[in-house]
Amino acid sequence: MSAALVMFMIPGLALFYGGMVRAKNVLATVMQSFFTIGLVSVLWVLAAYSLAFGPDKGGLIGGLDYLGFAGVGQQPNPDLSPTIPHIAYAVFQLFFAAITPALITGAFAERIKFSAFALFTTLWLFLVYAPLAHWVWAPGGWLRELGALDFAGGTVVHMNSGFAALAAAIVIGKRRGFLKEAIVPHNLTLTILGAGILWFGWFGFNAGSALAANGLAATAFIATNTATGAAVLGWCLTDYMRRRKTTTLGAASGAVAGLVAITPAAGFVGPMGAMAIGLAAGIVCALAVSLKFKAGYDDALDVVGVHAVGGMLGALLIGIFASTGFNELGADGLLAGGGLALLGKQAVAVAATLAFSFSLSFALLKVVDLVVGLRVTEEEERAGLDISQHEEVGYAFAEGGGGMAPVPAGHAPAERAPATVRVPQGDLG
Amino acid sequence: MSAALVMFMIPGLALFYGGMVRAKNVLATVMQSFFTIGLVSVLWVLAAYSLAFGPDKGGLIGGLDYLGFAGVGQQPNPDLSPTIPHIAYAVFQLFFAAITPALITGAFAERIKFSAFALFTTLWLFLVYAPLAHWVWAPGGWLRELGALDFAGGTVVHMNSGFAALAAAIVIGKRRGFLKEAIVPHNLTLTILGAGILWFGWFGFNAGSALAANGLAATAFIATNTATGAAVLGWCLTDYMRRRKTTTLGAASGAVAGLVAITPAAGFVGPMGAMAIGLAAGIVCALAVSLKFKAGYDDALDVVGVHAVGGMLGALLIGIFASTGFNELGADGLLAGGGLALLGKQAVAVAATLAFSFSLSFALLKVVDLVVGLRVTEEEERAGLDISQHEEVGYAFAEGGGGMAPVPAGHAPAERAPATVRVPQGDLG
Amino acid sequence: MSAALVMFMIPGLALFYGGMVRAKNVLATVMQSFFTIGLVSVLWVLAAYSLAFGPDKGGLIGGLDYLGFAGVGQQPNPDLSPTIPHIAYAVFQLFFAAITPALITGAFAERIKFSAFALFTTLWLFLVYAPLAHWVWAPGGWLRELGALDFAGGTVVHMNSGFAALAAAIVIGKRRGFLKEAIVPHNLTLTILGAGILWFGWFGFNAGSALAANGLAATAFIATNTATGAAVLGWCLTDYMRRRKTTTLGAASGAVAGLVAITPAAGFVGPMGAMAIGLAAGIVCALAVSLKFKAGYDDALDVVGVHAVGGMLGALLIGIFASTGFNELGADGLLAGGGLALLGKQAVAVAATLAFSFSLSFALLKVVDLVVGLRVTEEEERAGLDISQHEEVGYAFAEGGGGMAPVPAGHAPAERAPATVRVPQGDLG
Amino acid sequence: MKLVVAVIKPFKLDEVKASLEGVGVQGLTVTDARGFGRQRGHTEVYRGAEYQVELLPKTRIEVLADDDAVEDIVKAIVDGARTGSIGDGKVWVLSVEQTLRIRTGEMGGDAL
Amino acid sequence: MKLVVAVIKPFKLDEVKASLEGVGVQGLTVTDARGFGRQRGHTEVYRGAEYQVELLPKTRIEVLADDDAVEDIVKAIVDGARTGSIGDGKVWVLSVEQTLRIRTGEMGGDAL
Amino acid sequence: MKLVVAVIKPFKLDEVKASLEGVGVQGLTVTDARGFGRQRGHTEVYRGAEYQVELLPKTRIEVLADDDAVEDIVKAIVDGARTGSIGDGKVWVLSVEQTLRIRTGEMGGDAL
Ligand SMILES: Nc1ncnc2c1ncn2[C@@H]1O[C@H](COP(=O)(O)OP(=O)(O)O)[C@@H](O)[C@H]1O
Ligand SMILES: Nc1ncnc2c1ncn2[C@@H]1O[C@H](COP(=O)(O)OP(=O)(O)O)[C@@H](O)[C@H]1O
Ligand SMILES: Nc1ncnc2c1ncn2[C@@H]1O[C@H](COP(=O)(O)OP(=O)(O)O)[C@@H](O)[C@H]1O
Repeated sequence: MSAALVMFMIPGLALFYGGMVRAKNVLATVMQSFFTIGLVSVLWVLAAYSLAFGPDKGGLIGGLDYLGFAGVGQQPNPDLSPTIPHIAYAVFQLFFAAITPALITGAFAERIKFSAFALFTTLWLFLVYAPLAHWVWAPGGWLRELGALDFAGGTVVHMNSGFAALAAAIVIGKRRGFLKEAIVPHNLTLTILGAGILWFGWFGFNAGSALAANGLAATAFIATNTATGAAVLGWCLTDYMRRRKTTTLGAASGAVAGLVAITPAAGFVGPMGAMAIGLAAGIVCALAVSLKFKAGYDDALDVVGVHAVGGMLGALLIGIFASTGFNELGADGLLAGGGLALLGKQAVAVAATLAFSFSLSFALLKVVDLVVGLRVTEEEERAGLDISQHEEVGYAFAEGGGGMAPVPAGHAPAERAPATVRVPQGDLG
Repeated sequence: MSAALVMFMIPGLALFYGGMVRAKNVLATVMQSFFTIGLVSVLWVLAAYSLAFGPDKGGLIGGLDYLGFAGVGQQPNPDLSPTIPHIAYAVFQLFFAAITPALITGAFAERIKFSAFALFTTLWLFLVYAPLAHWVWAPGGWLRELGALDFAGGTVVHMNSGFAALAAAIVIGKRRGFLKEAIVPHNLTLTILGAGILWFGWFGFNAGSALAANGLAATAFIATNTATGAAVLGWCLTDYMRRRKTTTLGAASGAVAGLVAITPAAGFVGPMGAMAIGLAAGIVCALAVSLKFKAGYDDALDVVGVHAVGGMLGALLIGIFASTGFNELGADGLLAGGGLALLGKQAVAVAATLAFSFSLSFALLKVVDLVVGLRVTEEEERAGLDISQHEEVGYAFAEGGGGMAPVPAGHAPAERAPATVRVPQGDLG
Repeated sequence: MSAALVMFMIPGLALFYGGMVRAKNVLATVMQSFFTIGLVSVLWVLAAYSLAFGPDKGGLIGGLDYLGFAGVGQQPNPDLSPTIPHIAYAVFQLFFAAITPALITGAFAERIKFSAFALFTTLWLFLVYAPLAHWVWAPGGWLRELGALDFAGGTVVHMNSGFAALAAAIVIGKRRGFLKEAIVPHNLTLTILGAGILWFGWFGFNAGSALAANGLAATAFIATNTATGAAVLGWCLTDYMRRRKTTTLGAASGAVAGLVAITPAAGFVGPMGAMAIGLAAGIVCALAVSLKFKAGYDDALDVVGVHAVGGMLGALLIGIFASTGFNELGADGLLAGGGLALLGKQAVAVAATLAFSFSLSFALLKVVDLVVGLRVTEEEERAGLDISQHEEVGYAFAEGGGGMAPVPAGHAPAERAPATVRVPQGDLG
Repeated sequence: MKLVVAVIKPFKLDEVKASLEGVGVQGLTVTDARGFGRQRGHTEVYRGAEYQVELLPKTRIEVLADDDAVEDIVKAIVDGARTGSIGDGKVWVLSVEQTLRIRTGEMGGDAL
Repeated sequence: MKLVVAVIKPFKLDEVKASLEGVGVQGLTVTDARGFGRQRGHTEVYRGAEYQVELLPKTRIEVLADDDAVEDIVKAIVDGARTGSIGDGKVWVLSVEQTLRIRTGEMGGDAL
Repeated sequence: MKLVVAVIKPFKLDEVKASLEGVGVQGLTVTDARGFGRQRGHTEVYRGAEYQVELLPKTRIEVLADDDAVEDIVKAIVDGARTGSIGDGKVWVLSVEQTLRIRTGEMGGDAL
């Protein structure tokens, strides 16, 4: 059922993001995460899984043997999943592949065309995610052979999405009013709920990566939870230092930062190491999210500050706190007397991910911009993406009363057809 | 834990439906799903389980041996659940029995009396659900003996609720303003979240129906997810064809349509078959929901268009895509060289369900209408069911300030007792 | 995965509570539950687990052997968790320790300082929760030795939080406007969703307490669900008796009351006994929540009426309905021919919990009041805790338009800096 | 130039709007309001505690109009808003000293 | 016929309503508003970014009244709404040319 | 004493507020509104059914002002609110008979 938990993270992410945007963009934001589950669920089966986990081709990419899940059966696969059915492994991996591009959507939120998002996500899955997943997790993948550790996806999922997000924020440009207007979250209760669902689902993400309900899973579980708790405290502490107040958004953000940072380390560190990693993540990410104001890129929902930074932090700290005492398949970090060797390998993995993900994502975004155009018009942005991209509104509390008969799609609306559905968001000026 | 996942689907359904109604009816709509869990949880233990799964009586109904779960113990039951405790099977089935009537509530939403809903649900569980469940799943049930396939409840759950919904929409009549006023969803974020929870819980529904965490469960899992993803794309595609826009509600609806269509097929088809079923479901259901405008019945939340149509589609497509290659307990459909035999049996199951469920539900609704009256008054409908049926309001954002001391229930309110709780919905005209 | 389910209950609780407060306090209320997960996740690992479950010291408290989870490994612990890894047991217990103080927050909601809440929760975890958990669950704990039964935490979790809540309501005093103004729930859909999540997660709470997925877990599962369903009906019935209407909040509250009451009994009673316990809980708690109006303490979200009363009820009814027929490790209650012996032991447990929890909590609150002050100022209370404690607003639906550049924290805001973020709640008068 | 203000039952908004268009009105501004008057409120109940609610949802409409159009407009509003039951609301007319269309700067009658 | 308009602090609404009923007012219309004035706003912080909020929640009240009742009504509003701290709000009076009760068509004073 | 009322596009609120402060305005009251006029609405689609929405979100501003400040204020509003595209909204001016500051009881110009 771990796979189900990971799947559930994506609606959680949808809420986490949806609560942070303005009311006029809530549906478009939620839609981007939700649609991604559907899109990736299909593309993964068709070809992406094969590219990522098919028989190795030169350490760089997988072969096409598993197109359409051909040969992905109910028996364990000795190389990929000795302990569980091959198909169970493939579906577990599916949701990792689905949440990663969904994470990126936080960077270009509130201004991207739906068509551009859909095209970008498709290309990115094949050209960026699949290869990187192969490098890190597939037998023969060069980073895996190198000996870099990534328990549950710190590189493939978080750094990868975080660096792609940086590219996205730069290429698509700032939201209208960024640094001028008050662009604030419209419904933080959704964000807290989303964070809660992510925390819940992440147990499937990390503990599930043990690929068995055993002691290692329990170790990963406690590491995950401890880091997350510590990160909540870390972020709240940072907020408190600045204005003598904690914030709800800070607590929710801290939880995610902790989950991100512990992802690569979960199965390799103990509770106290996890606590250190989490605390560091909470503090560092709380400071990192302010970078965008100085650097001047508009990473709308702080994917860079949380996922890129948190992911790097976690990957590197493995080099310090990892110990074979917790997982003999792991390695010993600095504190466990393993010296700097592991730290070095981790650094290579980070650098490779940064270079590959950022540059290729950057290029893809440019291409998409040329093909369909990334950005909505000024009028559409002001009206909000819900109306302009989906012809829906997020909230209609007022009794509109009256209105017109719904016209079966395509037909011309009746001659005089007043309607007073409340459109509380934006303006169509 | 599969049972827990299925239980969780019902609050998910509550949100899925609750977001689609007008703000003045949100609580009443959510309440109908939530209350159903409670009601069925009690009735199932008392007698309904026994009627459905008690020792067969002439292929039509179960005996009364299991009243009050007497004899439903911790040991597996060779006939019903060879692999899991009998009591675990009984509770798993409980939630199927609970979500089915909850699905129907979408048809008479925004205008039914709470008392009528509660009475109807009780009668329907005993007189419609229990027998049909017996026919299809109980040893000796005539449809099961016939050899019709229903992996996880396409007939018993979806067609059954869908056809009952059709009867309900016809008997109770249209909402005031239907086809005249703009009756639009008030909070689609709830609907998306609900769809996400349903998707999550459905893994328990379908994978759980394997009654073991084995390869078959994994097969059902991937089939479920692939069909759902394809259906999201299918519905979005249909929306796109019509107005060059996708919609959030379409994506959420597509997911549910796909889940419905794959339910009967999950354990019998492969990933590609599932993809075909899902894609078809997304497109067909997207078109089917517009039928009501032409046919002129007011199926408020499209239970017919999604569950009846999607359920039929899935049941019939089994006859095409099923293959014993995926489940030797299954059968071979057209493409697997099984000829039309299976398709025929499936058609019989569909026809039997339609005839039985529609006609009996129709009759029950007429009875309930005579006994307590189905429909609220015009004034109550305009004020909204939240106020008129439950004396509550869904949202109170405005600072009322001031007000009166709460009166312990029953007592007369103080003489002059101003209060300014915001009632943002409806009007008490 | 049971532990994950229990963790998920806490965000559920956050929503359950968050929907019941006024809009201006929604974030602060949600924050208190969410922050508690983080805080306890850290404190538990550091020391609280050791105090609760470390080697017994005189039946009263645990030793410090497990500080920092030292020695809490992947092997089962013969005394604590013969069937699962010790660390899995420790983390499962962690979430019980986290939800208990979170439950208390319902009593001082809408008026407590965040700092006071955080300090109180920390002290309470070490000085009240840890000892009581030791008494009841740890080998050598005096209540456990006495033979009092508590399957999943009726005393430690529910009575404990309930009596602490009573102390809190008394010490902190009434909310401004209590019994004068209309203080009503602002978003009951959140509350229903929260109740649904609690119901879902509680299966992990109760069934998980069997510490194995076996027949006993199934028994606890069905007992939990049956009691909850019956309690929903019980509360709705009580509402109906009073005003011929059911309420949504009543249904949600009934579910929680039933879950509370069955918690200590889940593994010791059968479906029919559970039904009786649940029905009683629904009715008794529905009446109990009105006590506060007569007694004149302001238990904002009825923690006393639901958790203290429901917990006591469940603990005592074990003495009546328990039977070794369902769990040979249990005992026989009155109806199973066990006489009054068990009932007596249960009464001792209740009395001990009441005395210990109430008095010590009372003292702690007085101390916290002296140190940091429990209560916000009148102006802060009127403005709402979201603004005054966290400088955030819960909802911003209106297009503020315009505004100022965000100032990197700490810097002085620009000279003339208009902003029109909507603050729909409260007033800063 | 006059300003006709009306407070009506929310569900009557479209009928009022339609009948106003019927007499040639080309624009109006609507705000959500709550009203207290002869119409009795209702009771809300939360966990057994009852609250009397006396402020009911209403919709407030403003229409700028030339003096000679006022009579028709008031009539149109009444036609659209009347249910005959208590709580139908009020209409009142204020005199406007100056009117202007922001987009063009047109004044007076041309601003409408 | 006059229209008395007041902008007050939201939590004062009931006191104002009560004191208006005290002077015989039988109806009023309320809208939620936001106000900017001498009263300083507050700061909101999201992920370390600070926003100055200058528009504060206010409640707007409209009361139609016969000319000779205006004085009492204004007094009643002040009595109910005053806290003495900045931000208590304003009251202003407009002259109404015509009033009508939609339900009955009654005009002028009878419309109230 | 006058009351200047304006209906503008919501996203223009801050510019209007700023330009009003520019001409010395020290306070104003804002309400959310919906407007119907020449500006065409938009279409919403739910499960294939289309709805024409003609009421668009607007923001309504009220400013009490001394008679001689009115001209500047109207100009300031136009400056802040104009986009030149249809739907920019209206400004109208009413005459106020009496003004009062609740906190102090100051009347007329002193009340602002
Ligand atoms: N004196 C008043 N001033 C302002 N608004 C009023 C006044 N009296 C009534 N109203 C508004 O008119 C609405 C209907 O008035 P009410 O007396 O309830 O019914 P009716 O107008 O049919 O007699 C009220 O809800 C309120 O919004
Ligand atoms: N010139 C004005 N025009 C319209 N409304 C105003 C004006 N000045 C103030 N207000 C309203 O009155 C409220 C209180 O005004 P403020 O100056 O803050 O306090 P006080 O009225 O106590 O001096 C403001 O929030 C605003 O809603
Ligand atoms: N006659 C009117 N009375 C009251 N408000 C009006 C009137 N006409 C227009 N408005 C308001 O002004 C807004 C803009 O008017 P519109 O005709 O759409 O554009 P423009 O003012 O640029 O011609 C409308 O949305 C409505 O709120």
